[in-house]
Amino acid sequence: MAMLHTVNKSPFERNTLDSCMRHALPGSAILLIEDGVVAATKGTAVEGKVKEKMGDVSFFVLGPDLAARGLGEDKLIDGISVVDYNGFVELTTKYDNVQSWL
Amino acid sequence: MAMLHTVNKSPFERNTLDSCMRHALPGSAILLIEDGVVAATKGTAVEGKVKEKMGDVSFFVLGPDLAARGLGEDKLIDGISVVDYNGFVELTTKYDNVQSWL
Amino acid sequence: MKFGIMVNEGPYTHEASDTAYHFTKAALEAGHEIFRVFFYHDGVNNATRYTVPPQDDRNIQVRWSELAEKHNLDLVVCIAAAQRRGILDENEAKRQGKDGDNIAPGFRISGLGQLIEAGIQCDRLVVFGD
Amino acid sequence: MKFGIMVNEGPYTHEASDTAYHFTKAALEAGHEIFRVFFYHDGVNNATRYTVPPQDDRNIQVRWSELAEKHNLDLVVCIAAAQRRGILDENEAKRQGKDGDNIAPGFRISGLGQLIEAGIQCDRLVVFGD
Amino acid sequence: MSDVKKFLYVNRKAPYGTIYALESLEVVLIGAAFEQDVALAFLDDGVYQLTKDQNTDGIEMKNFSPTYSALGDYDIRKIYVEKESLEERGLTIDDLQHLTYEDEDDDWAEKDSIQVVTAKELAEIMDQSDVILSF
Amino acid sequence: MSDVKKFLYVNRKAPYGTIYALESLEVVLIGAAFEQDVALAFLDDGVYQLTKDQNTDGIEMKNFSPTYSALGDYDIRKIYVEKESLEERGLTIDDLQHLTYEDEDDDWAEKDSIQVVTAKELAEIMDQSDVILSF
Repeated sequence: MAMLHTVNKSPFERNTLDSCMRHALPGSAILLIEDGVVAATKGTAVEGKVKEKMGDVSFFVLGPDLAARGLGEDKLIDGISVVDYNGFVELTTKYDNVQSWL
Repeated sequence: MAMLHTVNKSPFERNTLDSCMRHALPGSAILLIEDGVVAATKGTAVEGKVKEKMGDVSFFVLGPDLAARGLGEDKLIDGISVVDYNGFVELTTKYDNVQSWL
Repeated sequence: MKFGIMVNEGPYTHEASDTAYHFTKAALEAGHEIFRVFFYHDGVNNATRYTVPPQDDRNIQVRWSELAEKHNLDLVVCIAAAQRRGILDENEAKRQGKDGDNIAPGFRISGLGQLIEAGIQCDRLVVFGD
Repeated sequence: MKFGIMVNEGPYTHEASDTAYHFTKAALEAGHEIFRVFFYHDGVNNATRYTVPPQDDRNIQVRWSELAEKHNLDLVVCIAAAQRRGILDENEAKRQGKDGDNIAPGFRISGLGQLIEAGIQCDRLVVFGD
Repeated sequence: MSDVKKFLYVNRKAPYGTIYALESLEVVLIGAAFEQDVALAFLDDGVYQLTKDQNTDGIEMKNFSPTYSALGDYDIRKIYVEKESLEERGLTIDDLQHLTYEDEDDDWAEKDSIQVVTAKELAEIMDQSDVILSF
Repeated sequence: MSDVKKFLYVNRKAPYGTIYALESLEVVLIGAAFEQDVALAFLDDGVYQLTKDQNTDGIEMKNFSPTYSALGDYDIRKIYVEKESLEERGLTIDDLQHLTYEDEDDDWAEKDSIQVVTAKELAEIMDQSDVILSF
């Protein structure tokens, strides 16, 4: 199976993204939503970890949450795809299952 | 002035204790309460950081919260003092001010 | 596809209820079925009709109630979680000897079995929380 | 000493209200004055009389109401935060056109100025939250 | 869809500081009546939920830790605890409650419910689950 | 006790994901009427509260970021942003709103409200405050 993981917390505040990345198998995907979107930006202290995991796992980020936080798409790490709520729904159907990292 | 800092979150889940320790001046105190009490135990991945800060800052832990989580006082890092709610009140009067790290 | 939605946080304080709402709406627009929206933990607080948000902000409860009416959604509030947090319907108010109730239109109070059933019946159970 | 207490989270979900209660009780027992307890953010949810916690658990609302009665405490619920979360007294219910209210005995609804005043008047303002 | 689904309850939070652990357990107990394939995972601060000797007298909350030892009676046999999470917290299996079930296929022998698994093993378990409830 | 107390509002959380940032701002605005000595600190994820170009149309929440630029009119002149927090997040002062106030003691000259401070400097500011409200 291939899982869609969602992460809604900032990697600077919580261990959620770390724990998710430790358990996301190759071929799965991680969708960053809500405060979690900040992990998708360039030049941060977690950029290296995210890029390393991108070899195995696809990263997506929820556009409306990015825009709310004033983070333009020009600030994104290359290779992370932006989706809207329709895209979020599509991802849940495309992958075999969904796991919310709360 | 000498500040009493309170930390109520686990250092494994959040950055609260890290941020508190980065801002606690020598002579101040850190009181671990609620889920924060786990930082007072021995053999953890954060023990080193806590011990290092203990050179500058006094550490206290709320006993009722420790007991609730099944963490006996034998598990505590040496030099961390256990207080009850009366002791918590006393600390807030003994130090010049209180800062809650939320 | 058949979706179950779980909402674990209250309105305004956490974005969870907002994200769940936008997801649910998008799923309906894409032609999917929403089998049930289950409100648990502080999520039950989405179901009070007593909220009065600022006029220049969204009304989270009304939005859910309207979506439920439009699409005949099943909005279920967990009874055990609701009791701890003061969400009552008329029956519960009577049963508990309370002098009023506060549940909003389109929500119903029921048991945790409704969540498990959603897990069994749905192709995807998507959880929104803190 | 004169203490102000601020409670920022709702009952049961977070330990904040419990810790604030035990702290307040201990301060009173030690002879200190509690100038005011101010409920903000989800903390306003401590003030609903509609809760029905399990019989083998503590009743957080009743505990605050009883402590207030015994020590003549001033329990203030922030009006703006209360409106967002559905906590109403009789006046507010009338003003907002709501058909009932849910505030518990010993709590009163007022503005944020009451928090600032506590900060100014008290020797210590102790904040409990998430 | 098969008749029985694999339910996985993922517990990542410490008890008492927040209500998630208690209300997760309430779902597990209700869910046990539905005859699904149920497993519980404890990782990150969730491992603190299973510690021995919890005493909540001081904080005056209900001590719900004895309920974990009743899970065997509800035929819940698969309780996974993550090795890395224990180690990070300076805990060993001996710090946790000893949870057991009686195996009807083995003359009702008492067997351990808890299995300590690595993050890698837990990832596979998550991957094989049909319904994941996160608390 | 002096007539005027030093109030410090400590903001450590990102906006929109939780309500703390918005409700903190509501306290600041009310508190401004009390003629105390007010300062705001933004550290950790709190620095995201001040980013430019926030657009909440997609999430349909109220965009409260324009309110920060009104703080000068409320005579709030001390806005401290932590350097280390910006750096950890790959942000610079140019990613933040330009907040100003008019200095009545200097012929109403427009001056910057935001001061970028180190963690060490912020620790001193915290230490010198009389009332610390954390959000």
